[in-house]
Order: sequence, then C-alpha cells, then structure tokens
Amino acid sequence: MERIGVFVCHCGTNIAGTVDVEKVAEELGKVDGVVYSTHYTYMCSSAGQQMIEDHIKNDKLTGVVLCSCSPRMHEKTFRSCAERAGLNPFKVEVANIREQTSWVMKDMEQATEKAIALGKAAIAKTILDTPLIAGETPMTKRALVIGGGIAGITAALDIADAGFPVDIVEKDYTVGGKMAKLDKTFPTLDCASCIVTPKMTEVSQNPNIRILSASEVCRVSGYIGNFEIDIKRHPRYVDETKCTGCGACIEKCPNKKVPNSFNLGLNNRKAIDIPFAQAVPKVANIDATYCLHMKGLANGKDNVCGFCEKACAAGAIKFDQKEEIITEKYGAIIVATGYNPISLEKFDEYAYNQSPDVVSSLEFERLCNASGPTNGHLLRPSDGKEPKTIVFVQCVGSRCSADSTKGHEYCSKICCMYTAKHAILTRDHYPDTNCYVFYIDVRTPGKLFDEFYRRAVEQYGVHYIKGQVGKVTPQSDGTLDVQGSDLILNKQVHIKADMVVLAASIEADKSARPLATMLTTSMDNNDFFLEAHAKLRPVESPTAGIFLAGCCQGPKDIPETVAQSSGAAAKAICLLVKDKLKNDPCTANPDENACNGCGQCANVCPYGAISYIDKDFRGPNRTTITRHVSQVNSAMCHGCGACTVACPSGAMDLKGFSNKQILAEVDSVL
Amino acid sequence: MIMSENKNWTPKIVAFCCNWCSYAGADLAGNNRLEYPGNVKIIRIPCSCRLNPLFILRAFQRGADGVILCGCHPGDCHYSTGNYFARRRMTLLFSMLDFLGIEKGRTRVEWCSAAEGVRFAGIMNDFVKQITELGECKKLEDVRCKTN
Amino acid sequence: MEADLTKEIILQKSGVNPKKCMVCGKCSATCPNYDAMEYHPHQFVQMVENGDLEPLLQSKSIYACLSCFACLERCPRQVEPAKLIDGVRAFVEGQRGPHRLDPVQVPEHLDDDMPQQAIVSAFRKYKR
Amino acid sequence: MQDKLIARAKELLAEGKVQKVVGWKKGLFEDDITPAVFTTAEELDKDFVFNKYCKANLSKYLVKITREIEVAKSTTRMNNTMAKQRDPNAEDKPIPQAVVLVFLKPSDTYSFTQLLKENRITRGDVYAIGVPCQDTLDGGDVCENCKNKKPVSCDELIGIEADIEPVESARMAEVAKLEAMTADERDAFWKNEFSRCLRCNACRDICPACTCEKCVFDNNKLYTSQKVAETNFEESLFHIIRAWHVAGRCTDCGECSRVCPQHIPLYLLNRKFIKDINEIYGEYQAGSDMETKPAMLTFNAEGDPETTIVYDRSHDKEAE
Repeated sequence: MERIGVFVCHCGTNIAGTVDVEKVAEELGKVDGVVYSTHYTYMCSSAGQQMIEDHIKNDKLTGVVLCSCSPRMHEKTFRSCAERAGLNPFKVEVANIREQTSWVMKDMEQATEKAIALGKAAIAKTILDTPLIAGETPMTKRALVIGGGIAGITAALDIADAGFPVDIVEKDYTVGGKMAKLDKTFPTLDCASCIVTPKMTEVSQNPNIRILSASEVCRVSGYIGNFEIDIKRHPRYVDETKCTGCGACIEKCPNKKVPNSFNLGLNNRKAIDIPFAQAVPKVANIDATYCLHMKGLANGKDNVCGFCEKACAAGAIKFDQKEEIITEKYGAIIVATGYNPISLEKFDEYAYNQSPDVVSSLEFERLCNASGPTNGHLLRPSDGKEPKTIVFVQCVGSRCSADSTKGHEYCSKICCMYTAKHAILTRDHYPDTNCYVFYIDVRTPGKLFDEFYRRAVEQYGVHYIKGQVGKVTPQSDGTLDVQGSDLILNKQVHIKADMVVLAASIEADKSARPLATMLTTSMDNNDFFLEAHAKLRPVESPTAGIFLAGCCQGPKDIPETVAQSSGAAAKAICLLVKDKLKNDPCTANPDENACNGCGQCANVCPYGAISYIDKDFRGPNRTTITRHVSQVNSAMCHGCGACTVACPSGAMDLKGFSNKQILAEVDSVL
Repeated sequence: MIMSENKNWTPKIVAFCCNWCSYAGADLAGNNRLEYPGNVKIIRIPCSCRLNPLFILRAFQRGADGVILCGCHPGDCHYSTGNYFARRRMTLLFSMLDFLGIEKGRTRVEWCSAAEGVRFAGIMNDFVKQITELGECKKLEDVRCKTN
Repeated sequence: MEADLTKEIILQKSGVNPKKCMVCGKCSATCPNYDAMEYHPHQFVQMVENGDLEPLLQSKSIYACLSCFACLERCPRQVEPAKLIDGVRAFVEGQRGPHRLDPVQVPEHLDDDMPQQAIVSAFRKYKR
Repeated sequence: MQDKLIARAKELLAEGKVQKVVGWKKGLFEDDITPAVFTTAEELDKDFVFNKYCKANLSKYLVKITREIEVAKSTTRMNNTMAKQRDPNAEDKPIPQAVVLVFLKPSDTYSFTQLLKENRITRGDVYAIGVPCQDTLDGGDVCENCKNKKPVSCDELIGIEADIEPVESARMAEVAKLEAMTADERDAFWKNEFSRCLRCNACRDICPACTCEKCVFDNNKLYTSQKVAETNFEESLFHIIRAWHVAGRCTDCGECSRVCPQHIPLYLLNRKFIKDINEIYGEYQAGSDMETKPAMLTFNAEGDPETTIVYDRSHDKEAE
C-alpha cells in the first residue's frame, strides 16, 4: 500500500494569493493513498525541506507530491530532499500550481479547483511511480566555445587554464569579435586593442586551445557530457598551416576594390587580405567573389591573375580549397555568439541612407581607431574633412514599444556610456569640435560610470540636450540640419552639424536562433538566449551542459561580459572535472514477454538505442522458444518515448512516464 | 453547432505538453502573468512523440471536450525527430476521429517553443473559445465515467 | 464638466494611451509646425495624462496641428500624439454644439496660403 | 486446380521437402470451408479442397505452426546445451527440421510478406505456393474491389503469372462516400454499425496483422483490456484502437469484415487509414516488399503537412 505525503507550497503570496492552499491540502488529503497532507509558506526553504524529510521518515511515506512551482524549477531540489530522507528520488512528483495555475488566472475558485486537479494527477502518477536508479555515462573532457569575441576568448582561456582542451568556433576569419574593432573602452579610456590583442595571442599560443576560424556549427546531437557537433569550415582559399602572415600576397593583389567588412565597409581591402595586423590566426583569406583568378576559374579560365600564388613563398594559396565538415565530441558547450548593431535602414528620419556623414556608433569607433580607415584621424566620410560639429543621438532603436517594427523594446545598456566616451575622445583630440548629445535618460549605473558622464559635461564641455532628434536633413553645403527638441528649454532646436552619430540598439547575432534550434535550448522573444534562472543560474542555459557568455544572453558591457564568461567557464569546468555523469533513468523499457520482435520501435528511435537479441524463453512442458526481442541501451536512450507509441503490443513503456501513469493523470484531471 | 444544455457548463480541456518546449512555454506564460482559462489542464510528457492516441481517446472517454498536443516547432525537437512522428500520427488519428463523426476542432496540434509564452496563452485562449463554441463532446464519452 | 470625465472622453475619442509615453520628445522634435504651437506634442500627451486640460482646451495650439502624422510615425512607443491632439480638438468642437462645418462647406474657406495637408486634414476632421 | 494442388502437395511430402501442408478442408456444407493442416497423402486425398469458397487467408496460421517448429528446434538446442553441462562428452541430438507448405492466394501473399517483415514467421520454415483466386463468391467487398495484386514472396506459383497487371480498383469509393457526409451523419452511421458489435473478437483473431505475443486488449498492464461491451463507447474505442494498431500494416485483405458475425464494415476503418496514408504521404501497400518503411515509421521533415490538413481537405459539408 502506498503512503503518499502531499506538501502544498504558498510561495509567499505567489500561490497563496490566488489559490486557497488550505483547501487544496485538505482536499488532496482525502485522496486514496494519501496519509499526510499539509501546506507551508516556502517548501523550498530549508525549513520546508526539513519538514518534508521529517515526514518521509516519521510517516514512512512511500511517495511525495509537491504542489508548488514548475517542476522545471525545483523538481531537482525536492528529489534530492527525498533522497536525503532515504526515499527514492523518483517517487517525488511536482504539481505545477504556480506557473500554470496561480500565475495564469485571477479567480480564486477556479485556481483552487485547477490546483486540486493537478495535485490529484500528481498523486495518481506518484502512486504508479517505480523507484528508479540512475545509470552513468562517461564524460567527454573537452569544451566547445561558440564565438571568438572577448566572451569566447575569456571562457576558452579559463577552461584551458583548468587543463581541459577547448575548441573555439568563430565564423569570422579572426577571433577578437567586436572588441577588436573598438578604439577605447569606458570609463577608463584604455585602448581596447591593447587589452584584447594580448588575450588573442594568448589564445593562439595556449596548447589546450584550438581556433576554428571561418567556421560554423552546423549540426548538434548528443547531450550533456557527450555532445557530437558537426562544424562547417568555410574555405578561406589559403592553407592555414602554411601561411605565415607575411603579407607578400596582399602587396601583389591587383584588386583593391573589395569592401572591407572589418571596417564595416568604410574603406576597401584587397581580394586577398588579413583582417587586421593583430589578427589571430594571422592568416590571409581570399574573397572569392572579388578574386580575379577565382572569377576566371568560374568562367573556365585558369590563367587569370594568380599573382598571390606566385608571391607566396610558403605555397599556402589554395584556390581549390573546399568547404569541409568536421565532427567532434564535447562534454560542455559555451555559447558566446555576441551581438550586432541593428540595421538603421528603417530610420529614414535620420538620413542614414542619404548621407555618408550619418554613421552608427560602431562605424564612429572605426573612424577613431588607429587601425581604422582614417588611421585614427577623425574625418568625415564624405569629404575627409575634420568635423566641427557632431551630434550624437541616443536610443536609436532601443526602448521602442513592443509592437514597433523598427527597433527593440529593451534598453541596449551600453550606448549612454560609449556615447559619453565618443564625445570625450572627440573633445579631447579636437577641442574646437562641438559635441551635442540628444538623450532621453542618461543611464550610468556602474562603477565610475556617472563620474565619467559628468566629466564629459563638466570637464569636456559636451552639450547634453534632454530631448530627441526628429529629423536630419542633408544640406546643399554638405552640412546636416539636425532638428530636435530641447525639452528643458521647451523649444525646438536646429543644429548645423558636420556629422551625426547614431547610437544604434544592439541585438543578438542572426546566427543565434538557428543555433538555439540546433542546441534545443530556449530563447526569449528578442532572440537572446534564456538563462536557466534569471537570478540564480544566470550563466547556464536550461538545456544541461550548455552555458552562456556575453551579449548572446542580453546586452552588457565588457567587464560584465568577461565576468559572465569566467562564470560560464567555471560552470563548464565543474562539469568537465567529473569522470562520469548520472543518466536520466527515465528510459524506455520493453516487456520481453509481450515483445513481438517486429522492429517498429527501432525504426523510430532517434538514438539507435534499440537493438534485437535472440533470447530463450521457457514454455510449458519443459519446452524452450528462442525469440527475437527488443533491448534498450539505457545509456543511449534519452527517454523521448517515440518507441512506446510505435509498439503495436504495448510492450514498450517509458520509465517515469509510463502508459499507466499518463492515463491515470488523464483520469485525474478530468 | 451544438449548444450546451447545461448553463454552468465549461469545457474540459486536456493539454499534453512536451517537457522541453511547450511545457516551458506554459511556464513562461505564467512568468509573464498571461491569463488563460483554468479548465485547461496540462499534462507533461517528455516529447510530443510520447503521446499515444490511447491517451487522447481516454481523455474523451473520461469526458474531455477537447484535447490539444503542444510540442516543439518542427526542427526544434529536443530529441530531433519526435515531433515529426507525432505530426504524422496525429494527422492520421485526427482524420480517423473526423471519419467517425467527431466534430472537427476538438483535437489540435500546436507547436510552441520555450520562448513563446505569449503564443502559448494565445493558443489556449483560442482553443478554449473554439471548444466552448463546439459545446460538450458526447460522441466519445463513456457514460460510466461521468462524475456527479 | 469634471476634468476626469473630460480626460476619459478625450482618451476614448483618440484611442491614445498617454501612459505609454516615455517623454523622449521625438514628437516635438519632428513637428514641422512646432513654433506655431503654444503647447507642443509631448506636452499634450503629458498634460492630458496629468489631467491638466483647461489650458489645452483654451489653447489655439489644437488648431496648429497639421495632422501630418510625423510624430505618430516616428514615436518609438507608438503613443500617436497627433491622434491625441485631434481628440482634444474634437472634444472642443463637440462642446460647441452641432454647428460644425460640413465637409461640403470646406472649399468656401480655402485660401491660397493654406497648406495642402491642412486641407486634407480638414476633410478628415469634418467628415464625422 | 484442386487436383493439381493435391498432386504437388503429395509430391513435396513424398520428397520430404515439407512435413505439413496448410490448406482448406470441407466442413458440414459445401460452402463451409475451414483452414486445416494435413500431414499425409491420405488426409489430402480425403479432405483437401480448393474451390471458390476457399476464402480464408492462411498466412496467419503460419505464425502458430512455424512457432511449433521453432519451439522444437529451440528445445532441442537447449536440451543439448544442458546435457553438455552435465556431461561434456554428451552427444548433441540433431536439431529437428521441418517445413510447412502453404497455399496463398495473391492477396494473401501480402499478409504473408508483412508477417515475414515483422519477424512473426521464420522464412525457412515455410514453403509458399501462390495460387489463383477461384472466382470467389461472397468474398465481400474485398473481392468486389480486388486490386488484382501480383503474388509476392512465393517459392513457386501454380496457375498464376508472377506479373499481374493491377486493375483500377474502386475500393475507396465507399470511404469517400462516408467522408462526404456531415460529421453527425457519420457519427450516426458508426453508432449504428458499432451498436451491433458483440465484442466477440473475431475480427482481431482472424487479422493477419494481429499476431501480438500479448494483445493490448488482453493485457492487464494497460487500460484497454475490458472485454465486456457496456456502452457504445466501448465498441468505438475498441475499433479505433484496433484500426490504429494495424494502420500502416494492414494489407486490406478484408478478413476482419468477412468473419464479422454482425457484418460490420470494418474494412472501411482500415481503408480510411490506407486512403489517408496514400493521399498524404504517398502510395504505400503493406506487405508489398520487405524494405519499404510504413508511413508512421518514417517522416519527411520538410514535406509533411501540419495536422490541420485533416480539416482543410475534409469533404465535410459543414465546412461550407
């Protein structure tokens, strides 16, 4: 006879505010098999857990039902609590009376009724639960970092430092990400390159780290501890192992008219090029759409140009390089896919498409950068003259309403600070250049952040105008008429500007969603990866073995990114140090006596976990029959249950979600 | 259209949600305090492909008025292929139920990701509305299972 | 009439929710007839929200709005100030009783200096 | 034809190629034919018949008969092993070999192949001879709408060609007719049909696809084992589950409706599944070969329609 204990949680007022917890406990106490039923403010607190443990021991409970928050939240907590009290953890079930009850309705009567129904279903399921024991699988002691920006670099270095091999997959030709494109960093104004390039070198020299540049993850299978990843390596038409980065090929390349993506198209590069002087790996790449030889090859001519090949002493040029797919195994994955500024195409009021002098902040960053197209001299893109008046516009595409088609609802977090930085740098180098900043709010929470902003105003004389820019009109004299509002002075202002810098909202990289799909991990509505818990597990994704670093999880600045990356690395290391991982024991389980050996189940198993063996069965009158029956490899089975439905005789069942249990749940909720 | 004779009648709806996407989507709907009617009872299954047609028949037998299956979007299945099998099975089953004269719309399959809390609540509100319009389901109900 | 009721009517007429406004001022920044207005688009939104309606009802500003909808187009929060101004205007007109302009009478009032947008918007306003 | 079959069976028995013959024998009346097992030439001469009343599909009987052969083999093998454990020098007893001869009409060969595909019959234990249909009388709908299937998986053919051109069959016409009704009409139709069901289980017992070691309707581990029909729901549940279980495996042999004492048109349920599978996922004939995967054991990630196709393409009048 089962002895079930029911524990109803108030979750403060989160549940008790909408659900009559007392009544739920009382009603569930009447259900057959329930010997104890109670309610308490916080079941997940140590007092609550102690209470559960005590009752398991004192009332000799054989099963525990929690009516609380989602099992995705605290199932683990309560299961380990039961385990401490000597109860099999799989004799614990959770009825979701918070996320799926008290939080989705206001009517107390209805919510209480639903909570009771869900509680009854959980009781019915618990009664039919069989104690399960988890098996173990070996751990692949190697990590994958997706994205080679500052987040990926930090995480990889930390994991490598702990002694585990790491692969960095970077879709660009060099690691470094956005940070390598920045000029200075706020609020200390130290040079971004000076701090990120040594890190990049460190990555390239660390024996535990392998950099897979110009590569993308294209298929993911497996699970925590045993991910199997296909990585697509795009051709760069240069043999990475042979190229020394000497640059002789670049000198000889005759095609100079290739948009330079590293400089955001602000200038041109050659068809063969190295992204920038400190690139890692420092290997040239050929842009196949512009390379004369490759274009010739496409038209059947193999004798066009080819100067780079002749110039390369190392023989590294490989025009016939093909895309290749490599498959590797990893135990943990860190996602660090970063961000991009949003497209400014839709903001026609700012004339971004009409004037080259209206630039995004990241473009402005390149224009200030010593390795940028102007070698660090701030010059207008249109005529190469020094701008005398610059207008900065904040919140371009940030803080829009939810139904906006142009921008995002969230605050991009970093714009206030980098705009102050841009203004300070401008005023510092060119004291006679006027800077105006149109702002809605100046948000400067952070160490030395507000001081930095005040310095821009007080020390550098940057004009901060509370208000927004409504219209930017290019004038015939090459200037820009900026029409904005000054809400403090209550007037509309017109500024004759030489340049306008738009603080574009930042958004998750486009590759993030397809990646999340492959990783079967969750994303929020803005395509940022969802963390397992907003407060307590901010560097883990809800999918086990996948960790998050940097802006792929939400907008953040460099120190925050680095902190999160180290956190994610620490979490990954915690996983990698384990020799074995406990399996989920909820696996498929065939009843050999009922198995026909028909082969339907093996057909639908995505993991190849089902095989057939010839097994001897004793029959009546001392006879034997050798039958072909299915067998499930529980280490390979993930417990999806596809086989249970394919089985015509119902011989295949799933532990933890058996046919009988689900049917009992159906009965209970109706 | 069948109108309910019982004025106090509200539809009974069973929603089978896969653990990885839709159940998380339902949790997200809760996190965002999005309302949907309480007569939707969610049963957690590991994957949409775990849904045996028997469970649906059983629900109707026990007096459910509508059954909905929510799984990960095609291509997003945690087990990579589960929802593809579920889609075929449910297509054939729904067609059979239709063939036996069960009103169309009592059964539904929706794909809902862990990030689509708004969508989840929307689906449930819409489904409840649809079932309310269809009225009580008596064609498959087993009178012995009637409570009260 | 009580201010609360007036506000209610204006909000209903215009279908605008001023609470959505984050006071960025882009509406006033984009307004082509800003200088002709005593109260500017962002002030309309805030004044209606605060129930500070009397000055608005008395102001000539409600007739200065060209209904060009630039503010409505560019508002990042989709507050649609132009509709709110239109709502205040419609309220004031409504208070004056039924002697409103019939669309067929509009041409009589035309003069050469009138911007085309204003003419179009006149038709839009009086068609109700 | 009957004589030809008897002669060939006797020949095979005499050669020792087969030890048993599964065929048909006469009952009380001329049209009362039942399947039977023969082991001697005398029995064959006396009782074996092959005429237009030989409707029964013999393939399912092979499951039990070959099982007996396998049991004999396994038991001997096990006894030998055990004997070896007691005495390492013990001599192995020979493994008994036996082959059963079966006569299969073209349509039955599909059931046979499907059973082979599902490992329900050991191929080596069977010698299959394909025979023509004998202008079957009252074979029911299945014969009227015969697809003229070409025989598959046979060891030899008597009186038929290996290559029969399939004829256009109107077998889906009746399904389409039902589909064209309103939901309430269909409900009434099936309520009426199912109301006659006795739950005698004949449809299940005869079905060549229903060969489970333990049928779900007899398995107490599931909730489907109720035997007694108390309400009309019970019947519809039984028949839906049964049709579902054989969906994609049913060869449309028609045995279920042929044996139904209450003449319930059960073939309509099976054909509905076949029709849907053919229309939505492409033509598929269960038992036509050993390799092709049935619709429900495979998928097309891009090409499969969403479930709403059921309602979109429904011919239901209510849709208007």
